[in-house]
This record gives sequence, C-alpha cells and structure tokens, in this order.
Amino acid sequence: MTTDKVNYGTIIKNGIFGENPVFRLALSLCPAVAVTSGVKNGFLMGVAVLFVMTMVNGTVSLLRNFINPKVRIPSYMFIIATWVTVTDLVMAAYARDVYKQMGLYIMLIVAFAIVLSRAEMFASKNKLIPSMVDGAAMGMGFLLALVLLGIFREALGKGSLWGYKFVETKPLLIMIMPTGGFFAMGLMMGWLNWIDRKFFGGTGGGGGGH
Amino acid sequence: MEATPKEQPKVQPKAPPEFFVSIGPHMRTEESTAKIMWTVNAALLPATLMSVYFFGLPAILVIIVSILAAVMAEAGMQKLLKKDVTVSDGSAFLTGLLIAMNVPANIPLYIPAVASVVAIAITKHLFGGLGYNVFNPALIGRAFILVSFAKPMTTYTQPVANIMAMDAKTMATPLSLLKEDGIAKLLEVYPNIYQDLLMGNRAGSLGETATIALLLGAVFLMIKRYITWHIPITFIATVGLLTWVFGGKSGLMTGDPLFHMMSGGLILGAFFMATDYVTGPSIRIAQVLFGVSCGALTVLIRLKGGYPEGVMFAILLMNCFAPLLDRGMRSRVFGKAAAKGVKK
Amino acid sequence: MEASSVKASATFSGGVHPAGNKELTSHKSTVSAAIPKRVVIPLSQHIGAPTKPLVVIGQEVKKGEKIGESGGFVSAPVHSSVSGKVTAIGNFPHILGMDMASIVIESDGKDEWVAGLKETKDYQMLSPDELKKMVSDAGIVGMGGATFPTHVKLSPPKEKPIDVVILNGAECEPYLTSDHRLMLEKPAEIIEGLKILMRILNVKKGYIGIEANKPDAVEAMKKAATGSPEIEVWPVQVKYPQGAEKMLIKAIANRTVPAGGLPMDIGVVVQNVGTAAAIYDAVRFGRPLIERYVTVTGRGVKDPKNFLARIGTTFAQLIEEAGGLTEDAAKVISGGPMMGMSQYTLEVPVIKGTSGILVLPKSEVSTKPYGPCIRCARCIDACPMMLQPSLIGLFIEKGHYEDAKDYNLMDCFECGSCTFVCPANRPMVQWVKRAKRELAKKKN
Amino acid sequence: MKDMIKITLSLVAIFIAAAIIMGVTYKLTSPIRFYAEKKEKEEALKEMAPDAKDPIAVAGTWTVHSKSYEYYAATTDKKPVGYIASTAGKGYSSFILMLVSIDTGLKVKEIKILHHGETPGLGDQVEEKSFLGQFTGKTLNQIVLVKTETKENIQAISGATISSRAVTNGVKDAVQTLVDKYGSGIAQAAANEVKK
Amino acid sequence: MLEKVLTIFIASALINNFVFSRYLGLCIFFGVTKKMETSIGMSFTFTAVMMIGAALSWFIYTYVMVPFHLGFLKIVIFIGVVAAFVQAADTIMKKVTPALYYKLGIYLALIVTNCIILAVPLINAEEHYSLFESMALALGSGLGFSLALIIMASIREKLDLADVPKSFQGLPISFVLTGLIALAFLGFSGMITL
Repeated sequence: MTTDKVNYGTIIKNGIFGENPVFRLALSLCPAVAVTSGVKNGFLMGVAVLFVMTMVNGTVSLLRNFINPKVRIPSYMFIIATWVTVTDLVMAAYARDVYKQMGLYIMLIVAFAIVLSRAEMFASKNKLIPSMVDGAAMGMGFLLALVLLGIFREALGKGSLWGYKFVETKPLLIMIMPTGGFFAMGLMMGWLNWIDRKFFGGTGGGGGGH
Repeated sequence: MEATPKEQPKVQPKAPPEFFVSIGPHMRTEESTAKIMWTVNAALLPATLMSVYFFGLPAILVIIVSILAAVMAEAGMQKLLKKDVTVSDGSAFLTGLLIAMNVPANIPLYIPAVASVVAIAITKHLFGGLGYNVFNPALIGRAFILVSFAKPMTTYTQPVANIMAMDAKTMATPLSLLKEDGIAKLLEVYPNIYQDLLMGNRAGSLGETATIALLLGAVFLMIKRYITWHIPITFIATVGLLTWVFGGKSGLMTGDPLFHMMSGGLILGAFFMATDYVTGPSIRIAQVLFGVSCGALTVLIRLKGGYPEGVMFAILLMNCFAPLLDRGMRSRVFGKAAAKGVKK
Repeated sequence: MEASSVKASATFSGGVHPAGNKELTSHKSTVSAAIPKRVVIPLSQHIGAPTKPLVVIGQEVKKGEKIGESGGFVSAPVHSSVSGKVTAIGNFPHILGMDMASIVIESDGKDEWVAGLKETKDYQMLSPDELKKMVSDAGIVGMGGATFPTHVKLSPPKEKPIDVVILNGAECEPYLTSDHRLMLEKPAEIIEGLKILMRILNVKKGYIGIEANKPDAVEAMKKAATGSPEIEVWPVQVKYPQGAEKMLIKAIANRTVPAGGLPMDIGVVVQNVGTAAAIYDAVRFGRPLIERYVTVTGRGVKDPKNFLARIGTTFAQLIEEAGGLTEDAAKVISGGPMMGMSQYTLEVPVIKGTSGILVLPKSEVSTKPYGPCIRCARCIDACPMMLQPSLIGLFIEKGHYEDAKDYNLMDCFECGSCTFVCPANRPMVQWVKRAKRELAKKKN
Repeated sequence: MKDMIKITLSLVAIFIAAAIIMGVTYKLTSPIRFYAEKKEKEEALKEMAPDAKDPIAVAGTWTVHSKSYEYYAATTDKKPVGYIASTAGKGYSSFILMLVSIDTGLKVKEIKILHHGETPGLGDQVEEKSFLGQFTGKTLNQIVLVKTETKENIQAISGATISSRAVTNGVKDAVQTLVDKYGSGIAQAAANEVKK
Repeated sequence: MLEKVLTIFIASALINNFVFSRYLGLCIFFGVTKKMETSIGMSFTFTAVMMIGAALSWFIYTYVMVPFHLGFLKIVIFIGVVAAFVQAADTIMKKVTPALYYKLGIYLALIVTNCIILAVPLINAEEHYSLFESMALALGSGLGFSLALIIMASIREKLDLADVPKSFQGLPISFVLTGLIALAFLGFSGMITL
C-alpha cells in the first residue's frame, strides 16, 4: 500500500462498513454505550474521535521515519495523549454543557484500542494523506455508529431527537439509562448481524470480544 | 475366531413383531414440563380470584392482556426463530400471569403488555428459550416497566370489592406509608393492618395483596413437591429475622417481622418467583444460601434503599449469582471424600 | 412399607420410587421351563475376556460339559446346558444388541449329566483355595446382571483384607421377582452358599440385604439363618437403586466406596443371592452354572411367570411358555425396566446374567420427544452418586465431553434414576454412554 | 549504548513537542473557558433577579450538608432588590443543587435547579414548572411539604416524595439563611422608609 | 470523614459500578469473561494495579501537578505513571515470584492502556479526593469490577450451553445480558446519596 496509487474509496468504505470500529471490530465499546443517551452527545463524541484519529494518524505518518521502532508504542501513546488533551481542552472551552456530561469519556479516548491500532497498522506504514483519510474514515465509522445508537436511544427513551421532542410522552425511559444502553447496543448488533446474514450472506454473529 | 461359521444366524425366523429399541430406563414418571407449569398456574388461582374480587374489572383486563401478550410473544418468537411453537406448555402463560400479579390494577394496559413482550422475547428467547434464561422473565418484565413507567407503576388504588369499579381512589401501599410517613400514618390508613394484609384488603399489585390465598397455593405446590422449603422458607424467615432486629425505630430487636413478612410482594416472590427452577440454583445447599441472600437483600433495600419494596430486585440480583452458587457447591459427590484416603 | 421391626430405615441418599409391578409374578412359584430343542450359548456371558470354544461342529456334548474355556484370569468358562450335538459355532444375536460368537447345540432330549461330577458332602473341610477353584471351574459370574466373574471378586489382593460379605437380595428393579422366588424356594442353599463365601474370604460376618417389600423372603431367609449367628438378614428401604453394590454397602455396612474404587477397597464383597445358590450347587454337587431363575413378565405377555431356565434358551421359547406375546406387545427388555436392554429380536438367548424378560405393551412405551432442561433438580435429588445429571446432560448434548468429565461423569453407573424422573424426558443415560464412549475414543 | 541514547532522545523530543502543543492549547483555551464559566454563572444569577441592574456580587458563604455555599445580594443603584443563595438538598440518589432567590419582602421569587442525579421519570419531575412554581410567593413558614392538595404549602409529587422533600428542604434552608442575614436589615430599612 | 470514605467505597463498588453504570472496562469485561479462571486472575491483578496506580497518581497530582499548574497534562502523566508502574511490576514479579508471574503476568500486558485503570486517577483528580478517599474509590472500583467479572464469567459458562439465536451469539447477547444485570443492580440505587 506504500505505492502512490491509493484507493481512497476502499479506505473509506472499509472504515465505515467493513471494519466499523463499533459494530464490526467491537473495539472501544465503552463510549458507544456511555455517551449515546442522546444524538447530540453521540455526535460530538464521534466528532472528537474523528478529529483525534485524523490528527494521530497524520502525526504518526509524518514521524514514521523518525520514531525508533523499539519505542514506537510509547511514542504513539504520547502522540495520542497530546491530541486527546487538545480535544479535551477545546471542548471544555467551547462546548461546556456537553463537556459536563461526558468530560471523562473524552479524556478516555486516549485508551481506545482503535486509535492505537490504526496508528500501528496503517499510519506507521503509509504517507500523510492516505493515513489521515484512513483515520477520518475510521472516525467516521465510529461517528456513524454513535449517531445511530444515539438516535435509537433518544427516540425511544425521550421521544426526542437532538433535544427536539417529537412526541409528548417518554416512550421507554429505560433506553436512556445505563441498562438501556446495553440493551440498545446488544439489540442493534444482533439486528445488524441478522441483516448481514440475511441480505449479504455474511457470517455475522459470534463476534469476539476486545 | 477359530471356528468358521457354517450356519448363518436366522435373525427373523418367523417374522416377529417389530419392537421399540431404546436405551433405558424404559419407565418414566408421569411428570412433564407442561404439567408442572400448569400446576403452578393453578396454584396461583386463589390469589388471582382474590385480586379480581378486590380490584374488579381492571384486574381482569390486566390479567387477560398480560397473558395474551406473553403467549403471543412466545409464539411469535418461536415462529421467527423457526422453532416448534410450545405455548401449550404453560410457561409463557405463567410468565404473563405473574406479570399481571405484579402490577397495579389501574395501570394503562399497554404497560403490562410491554412487560410481557420484554419478558418473553428478550429475557427468554434471546437467551435460547425455556431452560436457558438467566433471569426470571416476569421479574425482568416488571423491572423494565418499573424503570420506564415509574409513575403509573407506583400509583396504587384502593381495593373496592366491586366488580364494575373503574375509577378507584389512589392509595399508598403499607410499605411505602411506613417508609415515608411512619407507623402512625400507616395505622391511620390501615387500622386493621394484620387482617388487611392477610385477606388482601390493601393497596398493592394485583397478586401480592392476599397473603392467605398465596399461602394456599404455596402449600399446594409444596404438597405436590413442585417446590421445596429450601428457598421460600429461608427467604421469608430471613426477612422476618432481619426486620425484627433492624426494622424498629426504637433500637435493635424492636421491628415488626409479621408486618414485613406479609407486606409487599414477599409471599408471592418467595413462593412463586424465587423458586423458579431455571433461574435459581439447583443444589440444595446453594438454594438455602440463595434464599437467605434474597431475604437479606430485600431487607437491605426496604430499610436502606430507595425503593419501598425490595423483593423483585433481591431476586433479580440473586439470579445473577445463582450460577456462581451452583458452581461453588458442587463438590459433594458420593465417595469423592472417601477416595482421598485410598492409596491407589 | 416397613415389613419388619428390624432396621428397614437402612438406605442411601437419593434414589427414586418407580412403581414396583412385582405383583404380576411375585406370588407364582417357579416352574421349570421345557428343555429347549436348541440352545445358543454365547462364548462371552461375562465382563472380561471371552472364552475359547473347546468343541467342534458335530461333536456330541453332555449336560454340564465344559464347551468354552476361560480366556484369562478375568473370565469364566461356559458349559453346555443340554445334552446333544453341536450344530454351529458362529455369530448369533446377543442381548448386547449385536451378533456375538456363540455355540449352538441341538438337544437330543436325553438331558444326561456329564460324567465325573463330584459331590462333596463335607465341603466345610475343603481349603479356601480348593473352594475358589470349584467356583471358578463352575463358570460362576455375578448373577444380578453385572456378570463379573465371581472368583475374581473372591481373590482380593493381600493389602485389602475383607471383613464383610453382603448377599444382595434387594432386587430393586421393578417387575423382576426371580431373586425373590429364589429366596423363598431355596433359602437354605443361599445360606450355605454365603457360608462358603465367608470361608473362602475368611470373614466372620455375613449380611443378607432384602428390600422391605418382600417380607416373606425376609422371613424365609431369617428362618434359614437361625442357628447361624454370624449371618444377619437386613430389610432395607424400598428404593431404586437399592440393589446397586455401592448403595447396598452404604445402607448395611454404612461404608462409602471411594469414587473410582471397588468395594474391596473398604473390605466388603457383595454377591447376588443367585450367585450364592449357584456356588452351593457347584461346591456341594459339582454342578456348573447351566440354569437360572428368570422372570418373564410385563403386560406384554399373556401369562407372566417365573422360570427355572437353561442358559441358552431363546427369549422366544420362554415367552411362548408364558402364554406368548399380547397383541400390543411393543418392547422386549432383557433385565428390568431401569437398567435392562431392549431387544430387537426374540432370538437372543438367556445368559448367566439374565434375571428377567420384560415385555411392555405399547401404552407403556414412552416415545415422547425430549425437551429443554428446566433445571428442576429432580435428577440431582434422585442421583444416588450425588452427581448433577442435568448439567452433565447439557454438557454432553452440546458435545462438551471434557466438561462433563469435570462434573464427575465417570462416577455415573447409569442406574437411570435421573432419566426416570426427568419431566422433560431427557435421555441422560443415553448421553452418558455416548460421552464415555467418546472419551474412551479420545484416550486411545 | 549509542542506541539507547538515541532512543531516549527521540522520546524526549516527542515529549517536549507534545508538551508544547498541549501548553499552547491550554494557554489559548483556558481564558475562554474561564470567561465562559464566569458568564454562565452571571447569567444564572441574572435570571434569578432580573430587576437587578448592578452586577451581582458574592455577599458571603453559608454551610449546609457540610459543604459551603454562597449567597448574593442583588442591587439596583446600590439599593437591594432581592437576595440569592445557592443551596443543596439531599435527594434520592444525589444532592440537588439549586439557586434560590427572594424578594425584599422575604418571599420566594425564583428557584433554579442547577444539577441533580435523580431517577429519570420519578425524581426528575421536581424540575417541572408545576412543582417549582409552587414556591413562588411563599414565605419561610409556608415552605412545608405536604402530600395532599394545597395552596398554602408545597404539594409533594406523588411517587417522588424524597426528591420533593430534598428540594423543599434545600429551599427552606436557603431562605432561612437569607432571612437570618438580611431579615433585620430589611425590617430596619422598612422602618427607615416609614420614618422618612 | 470516615463516612465519606465508606460512601465512596460502597458507591463505587455497587451503585456506580464501573461496568454496570459507568460503562468502563467493557473490552476487558467482554474479553476475559469467557473463562472463570482468567476472570479471577484479572480481578486480582486489576484491583492491585488500580490501588497502586491511584496512590502514585495521587501523590504526583497533589504534590507536583497542582502546585505547578500542570493539571492540563494529567492524561499524559497518568498514562505514563500507570505504564511505568506496570512495566516495573512486570519486571520485579518475573524475578521475585515467577510462579505468580506466570499466573498473572499475562494480564499485566492488557492493563497498561486500559480505560478503567486510567479512569480512577482521573476521577480522583476531578473530584479533588483526599488520599483516603482516592484509595476508597480505587478499592471499591476494583472490587466492583471483580464482582462484575466473576458474575459474568459464571453466567457465560451457563450461556455457553444455550441455544442463543445465531445473530445474537457472542457479543450481542453479552450486551443484552449486561443490560439485564445492570437492571438488577438498580436495586442498590438510592441507598447512598452522592
């Protein structure tokens, strides 16, 4: 993949569908459940991850000839922590009401397996632009998954989307509570597996942990 | 073989009748899963009748809707998963009935229906159907709607003993009165509290009110040996003991165990839900531990927790621990202890 | 339930109470079956090495003549049960469900004993080793159904001294009454057999355990044992599988056979009452084991009876003598309904361990499909070995044989109590057999 | 050895670069954050006393549930138009943080719930207007929670008694404090007014 | 003071259980609970690392970062502290108690960048907890996490034998199961006011 011809379409499709970090790779599940009680939180978390992944992949790619392979993991950790801190500080300043609810999870982006694994698997071997596109595509997949979950949970739990109510009652309050997050995640994963098996001949299901 | 066979065996010399061939034992008991389930349903009949007597038409509607939703959910899930439809075994019926027993009479009817569907579809069939569920379906159904529809689920009505009564006045349950307003208020609302608890003339979920009717069913099940003492008796006794020790306002040993044992859903839960075969432990010592823990958790929630009633959460919590209990208590095999002393 | 004032409380934990159905034959005196025209004598009627044939086709043999030689230490010789001519040696249907090497003899109707049978009146004078040799030569095996060669059980290693002999007259399998009739009809022979056993093992204490639902047998045995203070007759609780070796030892001697061990590990030898009677016959009259008590019973035969039948008699003949099959006969079982084996043909012969032939009508044959385990724990309560059959069954159903082994699968002796009580009709015994087979395969 | 130094140096270089980036971001965002926080607080206070023209200043602190809270005096042209206190009530599963304002007649004007962690569907109903609105115009002695319908006092939300009580107690404590601090002064001022 | 420590401990173990109500450590939670043995090993290791990591972080935060206004570096520093400590523990354990190392060492590698380990010092810093309070949080969280792991492992052993619909096998059913356990754990809510 180090040739100049890079198929961006494949990278993007891969990030969003084929290797969707949440539903496919089942990596970094904590925020998927934690912040998706509303569409808005899910979206902003997704944007944060998108930003971090793009910047981390870009930085790693730029520095790939400079970083000594023996200490590459610690180096990547520094890079990730830096961009997470930047995101954290920026969100704390500009999106205060959201930050109050999910500040901890923004900081914990640093521990996402998906960020480190893309740095290691893709960015350390590719040029700047493809690496950033890969990071963005993965982030996009992440963002879409969070928004999807957010829609599911907010619509059912509060009868609203992005804070705008479309029914007066709260249909199933449980969906915005901790237990509801797990239900939503499990049901949605199972449902996507089912669709995959039914319409795309996939072998969905039996996904491993991690 | 040294000798060569000359005469081939005549396997069927004169066309004998065809025989069934199977591995033994060739005798079975008369018991069956369906028989057990329907018997438990029958044991709930007295309590069901009492609830209809006290709460009238709304109770009947709740019972019908809950059972119908449960049975339809079971049939639907089994069709969807391409399994044999086994609604006739009475287990979905039982889940539906237990959900009805666990909601207030004047609840909007879609709420118990939601509980039935969650109980059957998610708690039971996603986990593989009858025998594989980890949690008691009826209790998960109830917890689900309690959290989702907190207000209607905690609005109880006065028993009216009038079949056509549609709009009974709201009334607090004895436990919530005690927890929030104290003993004086409790006695003001329920002057004959013990009698009311025994006969069921009190606010509460449909099936939990008439202690005597529940005990009738429970005794029947115990005589039939469908349930044993290990879980329910230890459960109730623990609640009694702990409420007596810690439940009083004026120091240790001043609580009222009788009140606590008869109020809330304790009798219903201890005899009909904690004893669920599938979600409880199956080893006897583990069952005793299960019962005692259920009791302790119930008292903890009633006295210290946010909810006035703790039976449901106590059983659900112990459902989590049932596999662990069974696992920990399994070493009692015949001759295993003796085998350690023998030199091989 | 308790027939006697003596300790009928003696029992084990677990067990089940299937309907006894013994009234079909328990009151009927044993009749001798007609001398069969043709007997099929399998070379393997015991646990252990099969015997080697000593005869050739066409050879004339007498009743009691040795026709198969012991194939090793754990083996027992076989003898002709009729006088006549050997007509075939080859594979014939066996109650184990497959064809096995057997000798076929056409009877000449003369029923002559072989020459040289040695009567010993003062057998009390013989040494234990001489007695043991006589037992071994007579081809005696455990007649309760396990068919373990008796002389092997009588040769415990030096470091395992035996101090108790128990005769098993429990007969806990429903329907069967052959031991019951034997105890009523030959109590003295059984007592003498027990004394010989005690002499061989140099044991001072002998017990006879009988389920309390046979008060007449208890009485008869007690009467026969008067004057022998070293022998006690014990009624034990009516409960299946009371007659299983380990359970009977627990009930009477209150000793627990270690898991994976043998009764001799705790100083006990158990023999069936039938075996004791056969030992007496062998020692006193020099007669080998060629006939036994067989109950032909069940609502699938017209006239249930107890027979004294020759080894090698086909099931077809005995059933014919018991009035034949009824219209709705549907299942033929060698042995009792709990641990017996169902047969696909009536051409199988009675062997040394055949205590009964049970024919069930269609209405009593369960063909219900099995359902999911509802974890009711009835099987756990029933299991005499205190295993968790429900879980073991689940493991095996999903092919997790190693997990089943972790849960002590190997301690199961397939008594069938769990399967009997299971409301979901789950075939636990069948699965246990499969798992043991699969695990053995893996080992090899 | 040379390798070791090289590796260490490269790590140190990355760390320094990282620290610089983070430091710069911090420098850039922290004032924004600081002002946003300040503005947020000012706006909340402003809402509590819309008539106050002067900036609302901290007048002191008081303690409830072993934590310290602030109270404020709202003024127009240095003349008091109302008083505000932040307070907390011990609820079902959380402390409910609130702002309470009273007018110069010592009657409750406005309640604002800043933060709570009460059960959705039950306890969180205390945020609803139908409940909070009951406090407006009540005097200290009227702030009593009852379970029956009432015009005089505060009616508890059925099924959410604990949360209702938490809010009521929090408000009562705050009003009590404000009355203790300013009650006599207001009476004095009123007296002075009469004298003039 | 003691009351607050106790409150923090119980709350973090049961009511705000990391898995069931804060959704942290899910990767590990779903990853290692396939087997009881690994779950138990993980429980021990996690609780120990959490306690020590939280203590070290607390000292650095209180005596270095706060005085020098370096709060904004907390993510980098906490990661560094935990990673350095785990590396050191790994080396020391290998030398001193090889037996223990072979039992628990494999889990150490998984821990370094785990969110749950990192969350404890971050929460401590956010809430300005004292040393005792920080330790209570670490111990409570560790035991709560252990409880979650062991319950889940025992239930999944049972679930292994179940006919779960194909699309739901593996993670989806584990999520639903966790949701149900979380629902049961709601019974503890309201016991303590935070």
